[in-house]
Amino acid sequence: MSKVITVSPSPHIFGNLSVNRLMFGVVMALIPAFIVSVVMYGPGAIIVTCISIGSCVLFEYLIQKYVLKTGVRISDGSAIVTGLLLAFNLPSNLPWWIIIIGSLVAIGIGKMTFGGLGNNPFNPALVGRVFLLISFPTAMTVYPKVQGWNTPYIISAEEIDTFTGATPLTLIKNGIKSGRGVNELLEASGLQYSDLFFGNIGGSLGEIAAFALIIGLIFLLIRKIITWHIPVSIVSTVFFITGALWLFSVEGHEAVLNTLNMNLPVIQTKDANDAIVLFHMADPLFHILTGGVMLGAIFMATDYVTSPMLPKGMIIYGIMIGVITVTIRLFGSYPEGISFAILIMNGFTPLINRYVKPKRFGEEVKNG
Amino acid sequence: MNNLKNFTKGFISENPVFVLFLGLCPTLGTSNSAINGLSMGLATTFVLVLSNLVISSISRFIPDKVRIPAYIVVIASFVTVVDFLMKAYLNTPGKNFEPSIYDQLGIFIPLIVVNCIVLGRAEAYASKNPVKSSLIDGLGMGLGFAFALFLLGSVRELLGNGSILGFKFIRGDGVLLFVSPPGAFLALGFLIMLMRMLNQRLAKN
Amino acid sequence: MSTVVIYTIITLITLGAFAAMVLYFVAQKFKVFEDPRIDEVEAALPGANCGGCGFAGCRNFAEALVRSEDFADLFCPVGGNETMAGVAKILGREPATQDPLVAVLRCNGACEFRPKTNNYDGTATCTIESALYGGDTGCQYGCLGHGDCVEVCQFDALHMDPVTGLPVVDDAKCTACGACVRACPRNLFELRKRQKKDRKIYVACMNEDKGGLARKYCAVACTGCTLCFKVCPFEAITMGTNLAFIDSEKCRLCRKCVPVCPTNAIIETGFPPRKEQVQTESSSVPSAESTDNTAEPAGDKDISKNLKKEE
Amino acid sequence: MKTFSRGGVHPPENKLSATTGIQALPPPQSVKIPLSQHLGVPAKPAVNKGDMVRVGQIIASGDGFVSSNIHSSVSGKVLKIDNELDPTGYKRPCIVIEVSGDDWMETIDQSTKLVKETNSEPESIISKIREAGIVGLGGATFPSHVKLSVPRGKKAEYLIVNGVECEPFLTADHALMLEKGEEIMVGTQILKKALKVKKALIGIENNKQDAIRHMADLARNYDGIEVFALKVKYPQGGEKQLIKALLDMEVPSGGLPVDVGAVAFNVGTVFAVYEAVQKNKPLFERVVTVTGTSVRNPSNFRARIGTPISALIEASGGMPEDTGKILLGGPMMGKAVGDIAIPVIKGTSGILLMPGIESKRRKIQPCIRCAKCITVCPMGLEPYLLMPLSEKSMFDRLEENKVLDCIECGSCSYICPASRPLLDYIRLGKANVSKLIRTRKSQ
Amino acid sequence: MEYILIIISAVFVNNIVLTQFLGICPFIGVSGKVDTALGMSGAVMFVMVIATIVTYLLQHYILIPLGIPFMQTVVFILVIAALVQLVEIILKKVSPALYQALGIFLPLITTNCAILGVAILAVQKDLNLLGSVVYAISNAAGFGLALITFSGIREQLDLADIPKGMKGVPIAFIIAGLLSMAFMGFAGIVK
Amino acid sequence: MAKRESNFKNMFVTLFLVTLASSAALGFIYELTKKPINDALIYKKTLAVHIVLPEFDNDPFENVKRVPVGNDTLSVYKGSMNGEITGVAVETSSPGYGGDIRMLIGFLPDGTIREVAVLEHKETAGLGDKILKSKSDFPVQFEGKNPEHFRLAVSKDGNGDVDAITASTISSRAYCAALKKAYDAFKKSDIK
Ligand SMILES: Cc1cc2nc3c(=O)[nH]c(=O)nc-3n(C[C@H](O)[C@H](O)[C@H](O)COP(=O)(O)O)c2cc1C
Ligand SMILES: Cc1cc2nc3c(=O)[nH]c(=O)nc-3n(C[C@H](O)[C@H](O)[C@H](O)COP(=O)(O)O)c2cc1C
Ligand SMILES: Cc1cc2nc3c(=O)[nH]c(=O)nc-3n(C[C@H](O)[C@H](O)[C@H](O)COP(=O)(O)O)c2cc1C
Ligand SMILES: Cc1cc2nc3c(=O)[nH]c(=O)nc-3n(C[C@H](O)[C@H](O)[C@H](O)CO)c2cc1C
Ligand code: SF4
Ligand code: SF4
Ligand code: SF4
Ligand code: SF4
Ligand code: FES
Repeated sequence: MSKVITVSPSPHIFGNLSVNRLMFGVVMALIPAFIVSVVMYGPGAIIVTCISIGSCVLFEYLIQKYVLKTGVRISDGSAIVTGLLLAFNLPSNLPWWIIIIGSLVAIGIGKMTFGGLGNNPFNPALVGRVFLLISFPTAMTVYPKVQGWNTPYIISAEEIDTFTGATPLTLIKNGIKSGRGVNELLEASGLQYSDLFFGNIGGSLGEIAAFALIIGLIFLLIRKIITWHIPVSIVSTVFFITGALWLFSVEGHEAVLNTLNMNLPVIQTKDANDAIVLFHMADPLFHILTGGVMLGAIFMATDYVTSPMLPKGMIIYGIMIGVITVTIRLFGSYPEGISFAILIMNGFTPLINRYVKPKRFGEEVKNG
Repeated sequence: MNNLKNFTKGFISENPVFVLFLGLCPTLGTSNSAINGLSMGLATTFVLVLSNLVISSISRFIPDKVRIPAYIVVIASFVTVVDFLMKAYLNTPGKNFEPSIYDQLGIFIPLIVVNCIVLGRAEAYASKNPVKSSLIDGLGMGLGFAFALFLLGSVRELLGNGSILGFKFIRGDGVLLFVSPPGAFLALGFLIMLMRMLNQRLAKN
Repeated sequence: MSTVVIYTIITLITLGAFAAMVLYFVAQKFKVFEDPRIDEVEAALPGANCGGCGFAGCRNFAEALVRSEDFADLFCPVGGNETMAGVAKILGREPATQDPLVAVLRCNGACEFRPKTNNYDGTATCTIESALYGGDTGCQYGCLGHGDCVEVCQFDALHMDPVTGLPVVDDAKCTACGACVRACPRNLFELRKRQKKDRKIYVACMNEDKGGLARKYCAVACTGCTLCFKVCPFEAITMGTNLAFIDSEKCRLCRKCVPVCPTNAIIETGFPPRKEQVQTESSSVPSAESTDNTAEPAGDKDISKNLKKEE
Repeated sequence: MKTFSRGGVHPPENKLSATTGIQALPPPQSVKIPLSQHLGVPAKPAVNKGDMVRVGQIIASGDGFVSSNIHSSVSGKVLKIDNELDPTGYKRPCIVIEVSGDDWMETIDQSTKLVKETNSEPESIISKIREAGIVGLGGATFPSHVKLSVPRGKKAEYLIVNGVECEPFLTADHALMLEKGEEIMVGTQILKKALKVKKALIGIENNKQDAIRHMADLARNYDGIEVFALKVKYPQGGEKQLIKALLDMEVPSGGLPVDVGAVAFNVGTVFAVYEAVQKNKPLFERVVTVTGTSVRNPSNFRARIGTPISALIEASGGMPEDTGKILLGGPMMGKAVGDIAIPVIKGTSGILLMPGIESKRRKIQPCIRCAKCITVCPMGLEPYLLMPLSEKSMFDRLEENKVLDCIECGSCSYICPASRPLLDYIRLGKANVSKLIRTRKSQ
Repeated sequence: MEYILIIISAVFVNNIVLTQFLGICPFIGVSGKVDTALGMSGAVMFVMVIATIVTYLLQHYILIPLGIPFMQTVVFILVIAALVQLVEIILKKVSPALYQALGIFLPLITTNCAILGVAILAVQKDLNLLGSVVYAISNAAGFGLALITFSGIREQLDLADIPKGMKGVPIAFIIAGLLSMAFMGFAGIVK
Repeated sequence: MAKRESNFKNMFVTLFLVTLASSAALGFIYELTKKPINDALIYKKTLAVHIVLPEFDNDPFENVKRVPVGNDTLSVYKGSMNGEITGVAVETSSPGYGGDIRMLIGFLPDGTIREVAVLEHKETAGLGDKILKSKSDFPVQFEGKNPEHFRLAVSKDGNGDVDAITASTISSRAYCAALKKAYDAFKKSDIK
């Protein structure tokens, strides 16, 4: 007993989980998607990711050090995750200054105004992304065409039409708006489901390759960083709702007629001139493979800080995200709704946490 | 000196928007540009000054129980007058077909009547004070309100459109979010925080 | 006058009159009695909602005041007599008066007097530490120094002294709300009568250990030697378990007890510096101390050094 | 294999002294016997300074409802009755005895012969247990005779014998089961009789295969005793968890085990009951594990109550150089002490010496709402919420959120990736809420 | 269908608080606790529906026939003020329980833009009586939705350590801004 | 009792007076401002025509022609100076991204587009709203062009001369479609 004895309340040993280990786990899980984005989008993907992570970490550092003066805690890694996920939500040709504004909003408004890690009610990366989407709609909706390493980062205004294209969702949405059928559109664009799965499509850095995201999901599940409840409930809700509606769309009607020889009715609406409009939509598989559903469901909706605490709450949350996503996709102006859906449900998370409680031990007496 | 203080308190130390948090709806709803904010602020000032004037001069004759209805009638009348005037003289659309100021302020003009500043001042100040100081109070508070709206409008217009009072500083659009509804909340939130810090600084000195 | 003007007038007047009448009669019919004095009393209270009165907030206290027969047990320590007089005026009653109080800390165990015997590594609050054990010094009665008291003081009257590791009361700001008294797990605060110029004489120790043991772990502990007790001409001092206590109601601030304390455990504040003559008196301390059979010689030297340093 | 359904963690087991057997430790030079070694009011001293006492002589009597007798663990002279530092970390009344010889009361049967038969009636068993000053040796030191007096209107149906020993490092119960299995069986029969129940269930965690085998073998010769192997999971030894694991019944919130017809005793307690009833030996010694990763010879000692822990540490090879923390009990629930003059008491199941580097807490980070604490809480609580509620003194919401159900197992603090001192604050909250409830009741 | 669109529009797309900026004072003022928010939402719903019906009748059976629709502001506010006071008085006597739950918010409602605003908007939108009622109910629901969500967030933040300068109203505005931003996702659902 | 009675009377009288004064004043001011308000409304209504057409001295709202184009019917207004036609305004619309875009298009008698005013649109801020002259130069490219030679379709679609707004092809298409419709109506209306 050479030194002074320490005294503290129990327990005296601790598990080896730590915040930075968890955050690092998320970064690891995102690596496959990052690799795909670099393969598809070339240097732009690297530039956007580096600027985003760098500025997020820098802003967090500056705010902690000079504004809040709470002591610097960037080593917990949450700013890195935020930066990475923000980048994954951006097109690979986004000008650097817009990325920096996005980081400032994500960290400054989304996170630090609430006191930093753990206190923010809304997902910081999504706050940044949606802010940019509303503020710079042009830059945020023009996606470079996939050209591998040759995809340019900076695209001049003249070349915009040659080098950029729409995401599959936008393509379909705009096509339907101009009264064309989905199958026709898909054929015209030459889009294959394998492209959707392996990321050979236009879109934000991280959302294009479903398979890379699923690898990430498996990693997160094995490492017990997240549970299945949120991702599964979101994806299956999107799948089932779009599936149910699809059966009554022109495309689904055809498919059912061809395979099962069943004649389902088709939903009809009227336009402003009282003309009948038939309901067109893509099939459920297309809906879960495109857009940010996978990215959002696996990485963004699961953010601990802004999602419900209990499995039951998580499932309510996931289902609602799915419902809102589909609603926005099919009926709203935005081709993709998952970002908004997650943010909206972030807003409801405190209420869910308030009303969904764990089953307490001894809550109900089983025996007389 | 006292009058001066009475007049200036509405700007910083007792600013209705930044400190007292009154009249928030018009503040948020009409501050998408500096000119809109200013117009709304001045319209409110007009009502505030005149109703303070009238109320402080008749309050002695009003029995307590009908105080509020009577005040409301007085205030609502002035609001209607403002409505008439703006409909007549500020109702010209812009060159590029931008809506007129009257149209942009829209519902918020009749809503001046429920602006807590107006009734609050009538209740708390005008009904208990002589005409002259009520006038000054109304003017100070009103202009303080107008100042707040103008400031918020300018900030939002500058960030969202790159211009102030229509005078463009940049080409193209600004950060569009600031001229849409969320921007109103965010900008006001941060402005209140800044004003708080400013007030603390002032209080210390 | 056009018809429009006439219609306007008729409509509004009818409406106004109608509203007034309906409201008036309905108000008569559905009247519910709620004592309006509650609002008045509440307005007269400081509104700090600190709970110093023992009620859950000022409104609650106001209700109790209005309901009460007399003010015997009701007092707002924050507002003090002035407020109570105001309340009494509203309710037309005799005010309760109470001597103004101020909080004092009954521990002087600064780091230099009270070495650490172990290292506490739990959550840094006094309540949690004291629930665990006697603390990281040999004295299980003294201040733990995490500042639970500072946290609860709503009037900014407490702050931690970084050198001594003890909280310091700012007499000017203290309203005697008693929040710190309730917060301190060691019961170190006492509300004492406020004297003029904030003069105070009190025993700054709560250590009930036997003298030697107390001294062993804290150089400025009260050893219960009874010297002050004997010297007090006004019977203001009582002896507890190895501990002296000075009753602020009885103490007349004669300062006789202060120099006789062998461990300097009695604190006086607000007094002018002592004259030379007093110092000679204090130099007799070591001899007086020898009556304390548990005192250790090593401690003696330290204490006299301390005394000299202070004067 | 059975286990409880909700929560739980898996800290490294570190049962270093599992195979070392039990060594008897000779009486030290002097003992300090605290007057309060149980829940409830302290016992009243029955001897005076200067009196000579013998081993097993009653030296303080417990008169309160949940109080118990205290016996001298040595023979010698009463030096003083004074405030001394005891395991609570405070100086509290203790009887200090200077040891001379080892002179036992002649009523005690010192032989090691197994006495199987008992003729006593339930009432006399219970009174014998009370006389012997037996309290729960599982940690809570609740007087056993009180537990045995089933309140009116309730009926005990099962006796649970707790051989789980889920705390890492501790092996006292394990060693006892291996060496005194037969006695424990007899003790179990006695308790069954006292409780008038037909069934006894012995729960043992699966990391003590030898004990399970041994006990199961023995149980075959006794009526109505069954041994169950349980999956290793902390805090299986908590009686509510154990009852859930063995009987699949949940003790209602705020209720007692008897509410589901169960009464639980630690194996050590059962052994003490055997000795008290069959051998007339009061509770003045117990098995204590002395262990730690850098302890030279981690061992299990049979030590007299009142022995300073320094003597036990010495007997296991001395205090390791790197010791930074001394715990009474295991690393999850044990109590840290700052001094080695502290005596062993009835509730001391082990002494754990932790190296300095391991004993520092990590830096607190903000809660990231990972919900791990909820997942591991065996009581279905939300520690992440209880902590700030306690910190911000929101007592109503603490009570609403069942803070009083917390069994202080520490799983939440153990798992939290942000190193939040959840249990520190939850304990504070519990204390405050109980105080609140008490004042509410008294009003 | 028409009514469904009114409901979706008022609750989600053009939420009265988050995009139309009506009733901000109570939104900021009484959103500290979920329970209070529930009470306030109930009270607003109650008053908004009654006020909209009464003002509809006034507008269509008095002001328009007499050719004096410009008296709208004066007449509406007078009626609403009287109405709120009336409801308060009656509630206090008839159902003290309901008064405890809703009544204490009533004085706040008189000077609440939302009530007068919805009454005027219902008239401006040329809705019929049923449409006006649906409009009022859905706006009140939108108000309640925003208020309750918001109070949930604020209650949670009570337990967090908000930077000093942001505590209270500023942070409330930031939350409202972000919530409003999230609700922009519904844009275009109702054309 | 007596006091309350008089109190009620007081209340009644006060309210009576206040409402009397206020309503009288309002009625009076209403009469005063009636004319300017009306003038402003009329100006607002005709503003678009004033913007898109060259100077005129007739009332374009007299003799509005309704011309069917496709399954739609467009309103055609003409402006004349001293009886001579100076220009023709056509009200037209076409569905854009967020909803119908309503426009008023001013043609010179030879069919040249003089000026376009967007009356109503629901396009996205920052994207489709660049069809407004205040937001971008997109509309300027049509001024002075005669659809006879200037093909009203976006160049991207391969059959037009119009530079579309970046990332807002749909709005641009709608704009062109509406213009085309208007031009057809203009030609059909046979105003010379
Ligand atoms: C006030 C009080 C009364 C108790 N009464 C009984 C009882 O009548 N029967 C019983 O079996 N246990 C009783 N207990 C004991 C508890 O059920 C439990 O065994 C004891 O608190 C130790 O459990 P632990 O070590 O898991 O904390 C009582 C405990 C307390 C605190
Ligand atoms: C978290 C926790 C863990 C416990 N672990 C054990 C254990 O491993 N072995 C044991 O005998 N008692 C353990 N206990 C104590 C039991 O709950 C219970 O008090 C005991 O089995 C009752 O028997 P006793 O009165 O004989 O001590 C634990 C209690 C808690 C709260
Ligand atoms: C939020 C949002 C709003 C949009 N608003 C418009 C719009 O107002 N007008 C428009 O033509 N396209 C709009 N679009 C459609 C896309 O910009 C689409 O990519 C584009 O019309 C077709 O791409 P292109 O112009 O590069 O061919 C919008 C897309 C999004 C995501
Ligand atoms: C599983 C997981 C998912 C995360 N997702 C996000 C995210 O979507 N956006 C983000 O800004 N941070 C994310 N983070 C990082 C961190 O939780 C986030 O910055 C906090 O919200 C900041 O308080 C995630 C962390 C984890 C462990
Ligand atoms: S006086 Fe009491 S509460 Fe204050 S720091 Fe000391 S021990 Fe803590
Ligand atoms: S020092 Fe203590 S008694 Fe004085 S104001 Fe502060 S908390 Fe209240
Ligand atoms: S385990 Fe820790 S970080 Fe996770 S929710 Fe619980 S308290 Fe928060
Ligand atoms: S210490 Fe309490 S709250 Fe924490 S896990 Fe154990 S029972 Fe649950
Ligand atoms: S200004 Fe709208 S509610 Fe206060």
